[in-house]
Amino acid sequence: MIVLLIVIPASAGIVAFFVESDRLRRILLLSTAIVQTALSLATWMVSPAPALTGWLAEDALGRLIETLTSILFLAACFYAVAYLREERRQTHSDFEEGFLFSNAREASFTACLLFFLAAMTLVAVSQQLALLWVAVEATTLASAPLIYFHRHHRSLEAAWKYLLICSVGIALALLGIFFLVVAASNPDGSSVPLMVQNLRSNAHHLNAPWFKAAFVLLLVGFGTKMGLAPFHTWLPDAHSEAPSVASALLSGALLNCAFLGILRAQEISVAGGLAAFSDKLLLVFGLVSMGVAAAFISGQTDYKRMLAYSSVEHMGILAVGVGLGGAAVFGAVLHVINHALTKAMLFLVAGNLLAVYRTKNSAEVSGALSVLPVSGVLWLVGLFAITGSPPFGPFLSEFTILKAALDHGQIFVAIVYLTLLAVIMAAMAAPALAMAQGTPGAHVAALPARALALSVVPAILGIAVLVMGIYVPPVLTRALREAAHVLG
Amino acid sequence: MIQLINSILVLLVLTGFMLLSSSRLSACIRAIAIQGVLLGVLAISMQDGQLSAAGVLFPLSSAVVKGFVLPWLLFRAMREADTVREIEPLISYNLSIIAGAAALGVSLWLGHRLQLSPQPRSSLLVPAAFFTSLVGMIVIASRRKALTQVLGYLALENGVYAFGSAVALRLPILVELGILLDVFVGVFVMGIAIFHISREFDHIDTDKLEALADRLS
Amino acid sequence: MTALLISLLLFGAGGAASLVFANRGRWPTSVGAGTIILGSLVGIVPALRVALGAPPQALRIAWEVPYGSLYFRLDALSAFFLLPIFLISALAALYGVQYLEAYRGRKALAPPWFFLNVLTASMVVVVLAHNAILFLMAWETMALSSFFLVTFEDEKESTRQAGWTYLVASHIGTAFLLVLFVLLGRANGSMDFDRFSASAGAGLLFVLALIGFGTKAGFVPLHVWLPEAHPAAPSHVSAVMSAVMIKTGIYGLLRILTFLGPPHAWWGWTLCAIGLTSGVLGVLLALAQHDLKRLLAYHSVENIGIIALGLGVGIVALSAGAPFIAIVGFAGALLHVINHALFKGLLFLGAGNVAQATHTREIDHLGGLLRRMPGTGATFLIGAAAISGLPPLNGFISEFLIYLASFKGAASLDASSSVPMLAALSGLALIGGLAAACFTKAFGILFLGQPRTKHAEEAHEVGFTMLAPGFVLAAGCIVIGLFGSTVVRSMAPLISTVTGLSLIPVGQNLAEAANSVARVGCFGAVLIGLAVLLGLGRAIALARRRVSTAETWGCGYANPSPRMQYTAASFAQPLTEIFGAFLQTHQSFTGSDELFPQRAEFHTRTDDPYQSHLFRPIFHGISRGMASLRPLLQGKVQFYVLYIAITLLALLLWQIS
Amino acid sequence: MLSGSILPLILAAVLAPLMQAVITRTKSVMAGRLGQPLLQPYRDLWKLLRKGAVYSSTTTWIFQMGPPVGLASVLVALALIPFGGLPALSAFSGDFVLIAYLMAVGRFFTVVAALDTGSSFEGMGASREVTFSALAEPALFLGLAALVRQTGHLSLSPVLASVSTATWMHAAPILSLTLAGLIIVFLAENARIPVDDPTTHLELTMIHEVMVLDHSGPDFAMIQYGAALKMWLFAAIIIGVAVPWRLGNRWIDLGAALGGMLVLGIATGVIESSMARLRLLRVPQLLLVAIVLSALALAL
Repeated sequence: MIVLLIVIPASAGIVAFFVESDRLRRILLLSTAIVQTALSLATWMVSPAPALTGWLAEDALGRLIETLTSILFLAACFYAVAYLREERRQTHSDFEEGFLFSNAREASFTACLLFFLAAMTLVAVSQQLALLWVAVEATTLASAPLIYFHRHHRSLEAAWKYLLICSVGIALALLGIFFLVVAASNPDGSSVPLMVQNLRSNAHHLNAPWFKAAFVLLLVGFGTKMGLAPFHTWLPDAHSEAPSVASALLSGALLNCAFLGILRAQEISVAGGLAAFSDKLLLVFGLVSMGVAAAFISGQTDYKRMLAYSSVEHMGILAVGVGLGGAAVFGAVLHVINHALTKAMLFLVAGNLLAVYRTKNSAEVSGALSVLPVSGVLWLVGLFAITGSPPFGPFLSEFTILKAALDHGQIFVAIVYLTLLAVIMAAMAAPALAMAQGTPGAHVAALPARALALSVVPAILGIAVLVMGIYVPPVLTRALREAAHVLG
Repeated sequence: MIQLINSILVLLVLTGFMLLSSSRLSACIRAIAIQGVLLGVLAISMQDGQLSAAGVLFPLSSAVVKGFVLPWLLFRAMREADTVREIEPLISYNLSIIAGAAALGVSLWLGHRLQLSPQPRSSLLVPAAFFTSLVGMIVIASRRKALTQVLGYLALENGVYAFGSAVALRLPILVELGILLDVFVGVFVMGIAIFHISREFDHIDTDKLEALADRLS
Repeated sequence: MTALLISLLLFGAGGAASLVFANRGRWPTSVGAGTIILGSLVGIVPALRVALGAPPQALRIAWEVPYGSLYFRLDALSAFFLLPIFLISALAALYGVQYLEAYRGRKALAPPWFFLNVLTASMVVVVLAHNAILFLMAWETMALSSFFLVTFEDEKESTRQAGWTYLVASHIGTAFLLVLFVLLGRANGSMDFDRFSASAGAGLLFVLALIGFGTKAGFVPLHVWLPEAHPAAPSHVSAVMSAVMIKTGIYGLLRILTFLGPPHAWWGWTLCAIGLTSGVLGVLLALAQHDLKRLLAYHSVENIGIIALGLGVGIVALSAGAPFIAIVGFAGALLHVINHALFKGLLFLGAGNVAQATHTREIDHLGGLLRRMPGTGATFLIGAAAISGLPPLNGFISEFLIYLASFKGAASLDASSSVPMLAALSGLALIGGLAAACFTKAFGILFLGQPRTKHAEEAHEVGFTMLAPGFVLAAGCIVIGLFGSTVVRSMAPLISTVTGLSLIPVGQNLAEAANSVARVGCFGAVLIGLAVLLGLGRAIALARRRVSTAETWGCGYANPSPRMQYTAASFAQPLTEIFGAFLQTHQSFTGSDELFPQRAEFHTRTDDPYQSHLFRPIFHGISRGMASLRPLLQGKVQFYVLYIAITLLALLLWQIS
Repeated sequence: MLSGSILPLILAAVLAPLMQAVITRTKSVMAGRLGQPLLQPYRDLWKLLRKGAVYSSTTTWIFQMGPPVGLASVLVALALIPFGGLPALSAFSGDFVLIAYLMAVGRFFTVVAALDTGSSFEGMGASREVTFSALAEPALFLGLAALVRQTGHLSLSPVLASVSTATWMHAAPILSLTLAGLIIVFLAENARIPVDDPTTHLELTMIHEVMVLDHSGPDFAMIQYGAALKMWLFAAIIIGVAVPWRLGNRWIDLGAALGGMLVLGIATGVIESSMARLRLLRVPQLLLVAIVLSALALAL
């Protein structure tokens, strides 16, 4: 069953690459996404048997990430199909410099989407760290073409930076994994297999200096991919240049997968009683990321970059949450879900705004509420949700983390955390509100009859965000507790 | 045996310096190729005595890929981008050599701090591997040409791989292949990217790739 | 409790319905307004019963969010605050029906009705909530819904600016509340109010509550959002926000005080200081404004200051062990909550009438409206007299109680404890005088004399549904003014809930105070009677004599023109001059001082000194500091890799060595 | 409710104009003139009451509301003023607050009545009136607070009743400071020199008089009478403090109080004729002095 989760999208990707007719390919994409989602939901009913001698298995954490990924992917697909149709229609003249450009072949785009899904699923379900590494690297390679969908120099630059920086980071992560092998090897020199399970059970005689080095490398490596400052440098470029569907998947799904890499290391560190050390690092990078995000959000003129930096901020929040330990971990895992849903919705809405206003400069967008009522409302919902105000999901998770911080007496952390959240809220609200409200300028593109999905999909996500804010399903809570348990 | 290993590691370090010091891309690519071969040999020589089929087959294949396939790819990319040498890097060659020396120092310190237990065949192993990785990063951070940066990335990978082949003998073959595949695909994709870059900007200087930034508005 | 839930349900349904029927002509209006009025009528019954001493009711439902529970509790304190919420919301809804019609066609009318329902519901939940998560949710929903109401006319840049200020202010305030509630709940690990305990040091908690709730209530210097948001909002919304929404800040403060155990004296001192500054600065800034609604907004700051003074006096007395003073002080403060709701609602609705009839809020452009808008004028006069604390109206009753408490304190307490009392009573005196100055100005320039511009000349009275709420509120002002003693007596359960003193002594002390209030009421009645008699006397006397009309005596100048009338700016000038140090009024004079001067112009503008000298610099500083990081991302991928390398080495050096 | 004696009220109602006459008489004597007869104010009132009225075409019912309300408020307030050892008609804790605010009621309606005429002169006067009274209020209340703190009572009648020679013995500085503060308030509230010159003929320099320019006939009578009563009211409070002899015999006490009123009237006259009106800009400083004095009295 687990194998299916990976094989289906992968093979679908290969097929999609060769299918000529757009209709068939789109049907294939949608059906794959539906099947994938159905399967991953099924894993909640019957937990699947481990495959490949236990290399592939679903623990609570993996299942959460995997399901979240497939659901977001499903949403993204419905949006993407509509989006691709739109793309067919309009001529591609660049918003900023006005030159004409073409798009990549839709076939390869679709294929890469599917490979991307396969890779991310593999990340979520692989218990073998080296395999997990391979999967993460695979996500990079699969998603780079998505960023370079619009064939012009900016997107190329973004793709190049993404490739290079992430590859460097991932290489370091691999070094970290090797260090982990050394750190975990038994006193007699024989090393334990790189399975999370074994590593955790053998954690009691970890070699501390080696493990610390390993953790540092893994943190830097996967942190690069996850977008922790100061390794986040690829993130704003990639998110602002990629088509919004891709941005949504990058922010909503990919970052979580990278985060999973760090969580695996954290599991081991907790099991090895080295939590004090790893928590400190996570806290530092979490707060730094929030700070950097605050710095670059304030005065940010490009609203897609603004959303990208907000992703950096929320990755920071996740790191802080895990670093705090205890109830905060629960909050962090909950925040993974909330952030993914909210941010995905925001990027999809941003895509709609971009299509109508044909600019990424928030100063040139106004009156979205009157031009695109649904998207405008969702944009505001997203703004309030992502800045952590009730009654939306992120409030609950961020509050939980804050509560834990204060309960553990981490006053300094709590103060910095709240201050940065306030600053970011103030900085995001000004441009975002100005975009939604006011009267639309004259340059607004004449509205073509836009596909329903383009506003329905984000609307559904928005509703989900609201629901997560006023009702957390007990089954989910249980899964979250289970997942949080292994992380201390 | 130990002499062999040590000398391989020394050669690895030297190729690192070669990569840092030479301005001609062909020379750099060759340096990477040599590293690839060296790593293959290293991997085999590490498993003293008991040679298994897999234990030989895999290092050989990796040596082939790293020593010949990738260099060939890179040479093609070089020709397509018709560029032969890295002109004015961000920091001068002397400076990058000094940086390399510093990197060597750091690596030695690290090797001193992180003792392998039980003592591996060579105490040079950790420093050499780490040094190679650092060289890779220095190259990426100090050169302008996209191609050179790919070379840097390869050096980084080589360093990691050197360490891996030393300590992680028991890594399952599947994983090793996966890693190898990743490196290969990585370079392949980057090659494509370089092709696009050269077509877009009709050269591969990355300082044209600075449109995206958060400049003060 | 069920009744309250029903009313909540009604609000929710009404809000939803008004969206559903958005494009069905007048449906959203009638549905939205109808549910608010109906819900308020349903809800006010249990509130009244509990406020008058019926036992508290509670309802707790499990809720699937972390630390959350749907825990509602209706005790005397909640009930007391529910009364104005329901009353004002209902009246504002009635008013809004016609007020918003002016926008039909230009703007969608469904959203404001949706948000007004949400706002009402959230205010009700705020005062009922007995669980921190529930409270915070309602609190923030309240802020968001009111934000959307404030930015109803979002096509105006100023309105959007005001909205942003309001949003940020309330968000920052909420941040303090988050910390406050977490600390309160830390000891028992539950977020239910009844499990709270002041384990983390009552002083700190008090300060957090003071800042967090003070931002909503509008304590100086946290008031800066108020004079922006209230003028920007539609008038019935301004009425709701100013009359009841900001009071939820007072409610929160009182609620927290009940968790903190016996209060320290310095809390009272702090509140007195805040009350004094808020009161005096509020009224001074009001005096300097030329925009009617901005003026009223600053008066909200002033009245919040008066409430704070009362609370401060009460707390000082509590900690000094003087029950009578404490009880009367709290009674004064809490009664002022209701009174301010009445007359400030009245005044904002009146301002709305003026704005709609004349399309301007500039006081100096108006004049002579009393002839054109008699109903509005009369009610506005009553409101003005009430807010100036004049007998026989309600404003005087609450201020009288605070005076009584502080005089008692000045007479009986030891030297140090009597200082805040003296500060309170002299402050109240000054505030009263200045408020009278401000409202003689507002009423006089608006409604009396002759129209200064066409705006005022072409004004005509608004429709009945926009007048009726004003009449109701004015009646309320008079009734409380005359029969205040009954009200004061009935406040015993409330006061004992707030002060934690037992009901019997509270009742006795209140009765004692109520006697004085009763005398005040009687004399108020006598005053009215006597004035009427004298008026009649004069009428009879003049009936048989020559009564002629003539031009106003211009001291010899034959034909005065409206432009020669005294303006609001010049009326307020002596006071703004005297207190110039606090106001920083910008003056601009264009013209010549030659022998035969040509056309000259003189303008004054008074911005909020805290906005311009405290908060704006802070925010600019922050954003400048943030901008200084930007050069780090100049787009060179080499640098980016370098960051990774350096960080990695630094971490290794830090962790491994 | 009506516990006390009605005599103070009657005395005030009857004698208030006389006090003004005393002041004017003193001034003219000081100026070396014979001066008008002491009953002149009564004659003036009577004359005004019999006249018709002229109303400005600008004005509304507000204008006509001013005088009755103003007079009524003073009359009601006088019911709370004790005199010469006699308790006021009614007394309850906090009654002095009501007194002060009744004065405010009178002022409020006089001011809006002035604004109702739309005359810039009356607007000017109104503006000055509210300005100075806003500053006089704190001085008054601090003065009252000082008395309250001294005597421990919360109602004017017992407060003044308990100010005795003994009190003066041990609290002379406090009482004299308070008295000084109250006298300044007295002068300011009643529009006397050095704050305002009731007999000036230049509207630009007036405060109180200019507000009532447009009132005529019975209205003006009410205003004049109200002014006289208001003066009596403040004087009575001052005398209550300044004349502490309580010999038990109510007639002697009354006589003493009346004597005090006479002295105060003459003193006012002397002040008025011996010094000039302050520049309007200086008036606030005078009132601040009053505040400081009362505050000092409290600090002692």
